[in-house]
Amino acid sequence: MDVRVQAAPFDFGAEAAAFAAGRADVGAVVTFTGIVRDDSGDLRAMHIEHYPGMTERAITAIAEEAAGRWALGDVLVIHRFGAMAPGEMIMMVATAAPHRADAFAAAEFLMDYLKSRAPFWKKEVTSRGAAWVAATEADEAALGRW
Amino acid sequence: MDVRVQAAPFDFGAEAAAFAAGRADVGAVVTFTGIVRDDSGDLRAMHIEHYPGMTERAITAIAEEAAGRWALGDVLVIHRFGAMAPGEMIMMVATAAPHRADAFAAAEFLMDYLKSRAPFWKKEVTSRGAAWVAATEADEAALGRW
Amino acid sequence: MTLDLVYFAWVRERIGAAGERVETQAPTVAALVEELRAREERYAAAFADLSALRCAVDQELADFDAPLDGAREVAFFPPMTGG
Amino acid sequence: MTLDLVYFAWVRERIGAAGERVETQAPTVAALVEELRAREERYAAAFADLSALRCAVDQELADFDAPLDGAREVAFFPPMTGG
Repeated sequence: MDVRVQAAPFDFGAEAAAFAAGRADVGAVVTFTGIVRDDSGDLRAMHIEHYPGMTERAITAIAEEAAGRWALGDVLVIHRFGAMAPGEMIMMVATAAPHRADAFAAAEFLMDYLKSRAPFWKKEVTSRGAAWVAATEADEAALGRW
Repeated sequence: MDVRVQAAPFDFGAEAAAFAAGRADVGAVVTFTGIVRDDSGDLRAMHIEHYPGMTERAITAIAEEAAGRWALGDVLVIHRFGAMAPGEMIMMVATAAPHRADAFAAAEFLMDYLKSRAPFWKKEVTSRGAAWVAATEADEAALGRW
Repeated sequence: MTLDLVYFAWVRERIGAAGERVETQAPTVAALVEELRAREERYAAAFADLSALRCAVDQELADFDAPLDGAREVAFFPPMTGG
Repeated sequence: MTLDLVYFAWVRERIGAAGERVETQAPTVAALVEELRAREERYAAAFADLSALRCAVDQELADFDAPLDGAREVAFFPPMTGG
């Protein structure tokens, strides 16, 4: 299990390739990548604040919960904080499992919990100023399925 | 939409990175990679046979069905045929969408249909000889959820 | 009519050929299977259990009661195992 | 007891500080919030609606009725928006 919280960009292709390489013990690798999305065409930057003492511990607890629920070969979580431009990658998760259903379920579980239970807060900067991204009821409701 | 059926290995990291790069229009990219799994420790090779005239068309139809059901920015499917060693990558799908639920659902749909409705047949070679991999009831049942 | 038949996986192995061209008046895939079964033991073995087989007409998955009118290529194979 | 308070996102902005050290006898997080609300208008504004807030005690998510006995750090922040 590998959990990283960092300001620096990460190399998604290299991370995904290294995670999936040489695994004859698993048949399925799922990755999820979150990207700074610009719906309005007016987004200048996204700033992500986090809780330095708590973040890594909270993510590790979520990943351990996933490892306990599904038969996984490995889990990777990388999550950035700080300033990012539209199109930049915010975070990724990767799961490896003998069977695809486990790899998919664990990746979706990780994403649902990272969205609402890991201490990150997003702020969007547009031409009209800066605004905190509000949590959605859909994101909170997504936890109910696990 | 990009569908490729080929004997040659593909570079998962490079494909995943290129697929996800520079997309400010989508917030979510999901990839799935299928790997030759050696449960017994005795697998020497996997051979995948396919139906050359039909394969690409069948996969394209499945990808178009996914694009019609979910709000997707893009879809990639690469599937190999021929001989592969344990740990080698058999295939990958990638989906890009504004929202993660759509990217995950489309990737799972693609996998369920590729498993049971694209014309590929797997044969495993061990020290005891070669045997065709049987389709499972679970794989057929997985189609029922869509 | 003239039909190209193609076989995959263990269907190909039991019949001992990847494909062949046949002349037939069979109205459906199922009727074609009956004709083939009657030809030789290896066909009877390959087509013994239709529930273990799948077919495609002109490279589209089809049911065994699909009509052959206008068809050019019929494929027989076991359930697929891709992904 | 002495507690380190830390604030994130718009809670930090409304209070105008990333954190502070306080002396309190509050038995629960909710009681601590009552004390803070009474201090100054900016605290009253930050803690106006508890349903819009989340808290952590010693870097673990907690409910507002969580006891503070033995706690060293309490954090206040809006619902998280990671991923």
